[in-house]
Amino acid sequence: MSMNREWTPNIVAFCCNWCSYAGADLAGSGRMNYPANVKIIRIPCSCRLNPMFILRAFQRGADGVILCGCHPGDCHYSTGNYYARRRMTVLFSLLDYMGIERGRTRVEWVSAAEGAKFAATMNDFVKTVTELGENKKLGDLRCKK
Amino acid sequence: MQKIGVFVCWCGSNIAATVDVKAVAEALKSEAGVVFSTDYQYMCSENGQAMIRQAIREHGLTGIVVCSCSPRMHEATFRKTAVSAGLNPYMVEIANIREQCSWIHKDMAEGTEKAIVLARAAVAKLHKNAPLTAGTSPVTKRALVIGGGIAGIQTALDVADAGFEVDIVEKAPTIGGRMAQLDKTFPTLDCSACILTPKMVEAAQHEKINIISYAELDSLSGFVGNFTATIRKKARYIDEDKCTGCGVCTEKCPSRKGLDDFNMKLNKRGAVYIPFAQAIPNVAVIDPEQCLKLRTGKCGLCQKVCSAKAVNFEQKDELIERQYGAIVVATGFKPIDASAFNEYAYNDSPDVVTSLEFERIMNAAGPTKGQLVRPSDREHPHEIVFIQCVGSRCTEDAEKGKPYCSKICCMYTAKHAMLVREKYPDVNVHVFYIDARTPGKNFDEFYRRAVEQYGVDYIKGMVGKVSVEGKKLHVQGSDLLNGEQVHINADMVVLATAIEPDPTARALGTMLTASMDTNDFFTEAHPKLRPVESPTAGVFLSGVAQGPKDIPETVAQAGAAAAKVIGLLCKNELTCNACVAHANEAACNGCSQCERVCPYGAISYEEREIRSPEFRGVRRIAVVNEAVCQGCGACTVTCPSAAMDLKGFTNSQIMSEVDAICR
Amino acid sequence: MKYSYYPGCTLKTKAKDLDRYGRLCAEKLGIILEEPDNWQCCGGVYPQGEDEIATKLSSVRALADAKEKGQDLVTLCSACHHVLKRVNHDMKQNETIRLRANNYLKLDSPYQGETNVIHYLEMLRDKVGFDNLKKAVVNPQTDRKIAPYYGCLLLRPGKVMAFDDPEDPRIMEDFIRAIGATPVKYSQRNECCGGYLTLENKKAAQKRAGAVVDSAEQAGADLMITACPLCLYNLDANVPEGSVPVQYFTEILAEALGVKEEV
Amino acid sequence: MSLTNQVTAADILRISGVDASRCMQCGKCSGACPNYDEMDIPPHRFAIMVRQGRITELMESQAIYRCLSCFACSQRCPRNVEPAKLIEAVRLTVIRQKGQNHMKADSIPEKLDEKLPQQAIVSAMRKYSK
Amino acid sequence: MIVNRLQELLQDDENLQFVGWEKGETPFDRTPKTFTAETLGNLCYDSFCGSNLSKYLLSQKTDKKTVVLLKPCDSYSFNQLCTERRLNRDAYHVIGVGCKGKIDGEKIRKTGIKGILSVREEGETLKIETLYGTTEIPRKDVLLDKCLACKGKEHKCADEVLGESEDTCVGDKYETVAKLEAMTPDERFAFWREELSKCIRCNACRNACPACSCIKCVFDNPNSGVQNKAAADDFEENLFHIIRAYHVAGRCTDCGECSRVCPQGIPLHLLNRKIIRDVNEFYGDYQAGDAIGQRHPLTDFTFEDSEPNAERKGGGK
Repeated sequence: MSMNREWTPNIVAFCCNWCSYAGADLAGSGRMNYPANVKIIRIPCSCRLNPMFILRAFQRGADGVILCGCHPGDCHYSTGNYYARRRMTVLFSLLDYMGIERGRTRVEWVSAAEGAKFAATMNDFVKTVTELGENKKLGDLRCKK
Repeated sequence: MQKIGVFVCWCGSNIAATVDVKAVAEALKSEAGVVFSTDYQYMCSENGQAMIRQAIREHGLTGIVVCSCSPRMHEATFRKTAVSAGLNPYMVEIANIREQCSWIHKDMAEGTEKAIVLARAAVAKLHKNAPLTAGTSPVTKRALVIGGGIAGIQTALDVADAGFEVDIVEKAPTIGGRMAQLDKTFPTLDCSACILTPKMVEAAQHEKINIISYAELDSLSGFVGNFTATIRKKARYIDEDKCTGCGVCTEKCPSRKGLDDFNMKLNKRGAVYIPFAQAIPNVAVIDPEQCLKLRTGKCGLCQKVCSAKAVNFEQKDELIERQYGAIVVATGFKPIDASAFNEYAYNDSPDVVTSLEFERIMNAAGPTKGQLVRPSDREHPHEIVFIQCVGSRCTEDAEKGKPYCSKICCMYTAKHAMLVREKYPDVNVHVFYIDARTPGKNFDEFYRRAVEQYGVDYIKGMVGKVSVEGKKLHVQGSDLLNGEQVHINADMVVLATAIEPDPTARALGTMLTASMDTNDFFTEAHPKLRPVESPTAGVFLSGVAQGPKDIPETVAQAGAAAAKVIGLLCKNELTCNACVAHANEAACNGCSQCERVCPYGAISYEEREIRSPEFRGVRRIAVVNEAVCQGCGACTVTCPSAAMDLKGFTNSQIMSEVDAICR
Repeated sequence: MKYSYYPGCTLKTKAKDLDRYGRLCAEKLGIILEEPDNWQCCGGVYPQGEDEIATKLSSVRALADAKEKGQDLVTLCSACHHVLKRVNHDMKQNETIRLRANNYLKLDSPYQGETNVIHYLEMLRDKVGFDNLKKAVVNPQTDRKIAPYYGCLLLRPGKVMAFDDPEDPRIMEDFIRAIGATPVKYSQRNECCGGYLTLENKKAAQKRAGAVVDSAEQAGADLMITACPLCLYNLDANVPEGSVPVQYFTEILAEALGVKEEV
Repeated sequence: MSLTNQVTAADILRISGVDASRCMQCGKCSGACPNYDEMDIPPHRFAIMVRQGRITELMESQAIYRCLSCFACSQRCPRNVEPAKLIEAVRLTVIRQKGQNHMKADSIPEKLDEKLPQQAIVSAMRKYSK
Repeated sequence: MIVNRLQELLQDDENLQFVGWEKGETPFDRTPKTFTAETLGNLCYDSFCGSNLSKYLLSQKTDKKTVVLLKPCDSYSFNQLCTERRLNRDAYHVIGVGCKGKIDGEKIRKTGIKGILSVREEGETLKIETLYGTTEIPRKDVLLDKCLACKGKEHKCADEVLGESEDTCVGDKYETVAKLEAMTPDERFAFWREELSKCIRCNACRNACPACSCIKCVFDNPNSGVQNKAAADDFEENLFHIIRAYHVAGRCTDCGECSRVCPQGIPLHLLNRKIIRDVNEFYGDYQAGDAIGQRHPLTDFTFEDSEPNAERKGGGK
């Protein structure tokens, strides 16, 4: 990234293939703007999101990580997002407990029809993370010196 | 090391207007492993695809990244292109630089920068890709239909006519279901039995149909094309092959305390009984809860009078195991329990009945031989009040009831009102209704006939209270059109109770891993485009199990489900999903956690000889049935040792994408 | 068995019978009813407005007091029971009301609906047990045909009161059977007697009360019983002379348990 | 004294906590109302008139003082609309305005008789005045 | 008493093997050990047998029927390992041994007593023979931290129970967790950075933890995407403890071995305990290892589960 530009956060968005990735596509075909620093990674289902991916993203310099999946009850695989919901609840709480601000992690349920919600969610998330500033914490949890 | 080719699409100006495609192609050239990178106006065009094919051959590419529109649009296209040039289709990755880049950004520099990152992520992932092959699985050419009502019968007949074996499993002693209990059918008023019983007979006589009555599904394993079902055939204490259905035993049985389910418990029957005259199989059954012989060891009269020697008190439940390629759920409905609605005095007076009870009262084969009499004193009623929407259209947070419209009540109530008026012109009939819902061929005409020709008094409004006052039922309700509270002293009140899925449906849904809505109706794979399929492959939906519907709709859906079943059973084998989970046996602990979260039951365990640095010996290892796995990945995250991974979306593939994006 | 006991103001004045027979019977059944020192009037009618906070506070105080003692709170008067149970439900379920009420009261620990509010009849059914009650009866009321009058406040709204099936209650019938009498079922047993209107619109109250008493009479009752002082008044004072008499259920209970004479 | 403050449907929603738009106008409340004959505006119309913002008409009705608070309407409503809460909310908007107490303390003694329980007075004062 | 009973068992089956503790080199050392009929005399069970034998069982062959001694808290881990099919319940004869809290040798040392030769228990008092004479300290002052969060005296799995147990739990075991939750994110981060920076990646926690029992750890698995031994500031180095805590979520019985064995004294159990507390609060009370065959909360769900974004306790500021 060029140095003279204002700092913008780096956001990784994990989207499930069936609902949220399609919702993101719909936001695109509807030309609904959201910041370019949101990068989407396609996963088959929200339950494919391994906490290690989130930690890795933070450690490699992401400032915020968001997971988007089908609304509870609408999972293509029937139950995946229910597991994801519990996993993320526990993980986010643990990260918060270790001092990683809660605002840097988020889960949103976005259906294939909710292009506008996808764009609005991303705008809001980028805003929240921008306010929190750069995330260095997970990169150096063990480097006190 | 992979040899990767990158192909950046302009998509006319759709991408090129906000992304400097040439710069993207140029930037990617310096990525490790990229040996070729170019851009073109329309990659998906025949020329574009030819360009890809040529590059694959010329540069000996092992994988390609196409920077273009959403993979949901053209992933399949480019996979085919790759295959035609000799590549494995799973060596293709798409960087979505249209929907998720050019279309949402306005600034060229920003768009270009993001497109480069997305392309790099795709390249990074591709480095970890491996060729995948989708497996196949054979198809067992037999269908299982659960439920022997009109829905199940119709599906079975249609599938059997196409030449496939069908088993109908019916939990009652006879097939026929709810339709067998009805008197007349709307809007034609033809006799229900007259149109149903020939179908029952046809099913019974069809060489491809096997009716397993008085039986329920006990357990199920397997997957589309390869289900294994265990069916529990309950002991009926009568040898089905010997019983001639003569009915002598049913007359001689000294116990008369049983409530006749077929007649909605309006009359008593013996412990040995045949549900109704046209039952199929026309064989008696003994109720073990009621039978003196089975309870106390004394009696056995039926056995003595049976000339066919069919009575067998030693009979036990029988388990039948069978393979099926497809399963059809046709479990139907029951009316809700009206006892929660005592504001209508349902518990307080036998003269307050549900519509299905009324149906039996009106039926010539019913408990009153079709005579319209009050259940309390068998006297002829003069004033009948029908109340619609009892327990339908209630909000979730209301005290009781169902949130949906039960769909059939408006029409059957009009039918009841009309039949009463036709047979007994001296009886006044009032119908309290909220909305008269009559969409359907000849439905509104039918309802109007009830009003105009038969003089049925339709009152818009609901009843607030029915009180028992002596022999009369005092009905107090709203007449909204007149702005009055009306009071009617009625002799009978008929409640159009909501319908709900059969209580066995919930457990069945769990067994089939077929999803259900909050009301226990089975969910369709797509509400518009796949209305007769469950999201679980190989499971199909027929009749009210999927949602309230009337007979013509049920029969239509039953036929549609049959067509889907036939489509499946015609195939000799099925292609499976290639992106499936796979357990690394060296790292698998055999801890069963993955099995617990698998929605498809695709994971099982086997004892395997393992030779790894950490372990030598026989160990319990997870094994994924690739024909069943749908590739959601729930197991991969549950696995603490990362032994379970998902092909096409492996841990290292996704990690590489993360690294590339956060670089 | 020890309970907090909220008598309410009517039971201290016009409805002394309801109270003292209730206490005597409890004693006889081995139940200790502890009356808190400074309870205040519940207001006699549940304030349904979401923004009505002050009018709910006296109930919250009584509830918090019982919570402190760790006791269930027993009530006798239908109206008090209704008010306390619904306010308790609000304190449990309605965040705004809970927050605002606690802001007012400034208790040591905020009250969040922890107390279990039970009516005397529920105590008889769920804690004592009607079977045990039956055993304790010394004067079975064998020849009496008693019509229970539930009225509105004990039963509705059913989800909040969770007292009995609001459309088909049986607790008072079971009670009547337990004391040896025959319950008389009649259609108006859970329809309003119009008591709240007695000051505002006496005629309407008389009309409703008449309908209730008529219905009981038609069904062959020789006595009606109730748990509500206002219903008792209405079914007694606002009906024609010579109608079926009405009593507090505690009075007939006292008779059955043989403690009535002690008064 | 006449009603001075303008009351809107939103006020009623806030005070009652009832979303009147959930009402499907089935009339079960009015069918259940034991005091229907005295109600110049029956319960089901409260729901529709609140929705239409016709609050003043409701405030001027007699029904708000004649509701028995028996909750039969709320109990039997299939959509959990709770008309009793709507009626009470309208009544509150009236008596909370200056000079709009429906029942005044000095009018009570003449209505008393020796058996009348406190409950009757307390509740009437709470219902009809501020 | 215990050895007598074990001898009795031998009379029925002389091929039995026994898993218990053996005295080590220092007065406090008790090492998990498998005994045969011949070596059974060396088996020792006293107040220093704090270690959890369940994990040790994983490394032992079960071709012979095994008799294992389990303290009440160990029985949870044993159950959990049976649930995860790592141990076969039928292969063991479980003797629940009484426990009144185990002694922390470190805590004795920290009282300043030097030259310790041996330690004797007399009721609630420890008599410590040193080079310089005998000293006494109250037993309850030097209990292991994990005993202060004792889960109770009941053996959750035992074929027979020998000896009495006592619940040694004092106070609220979530007290420290709550204290941390009450801090600001920056304070919490500072706390954990301070603690985790002490880590020398000796893997003692991983080796001792009965839940962290993978045959091949994810950090040693090249397919996991996280294995990377090379760079010191790399992924696994930094996030090892978070991932470890997460991997045992729902399976950790809160046995406290991780903190007990940590040579750097990092309170690792506070990570696990936070998860346990959260899981109990969000999904209802759950105790891993309560019974064999339980389904743990992260492999389960309800339709009404709360949403991950909701503000939690300690999530503010």
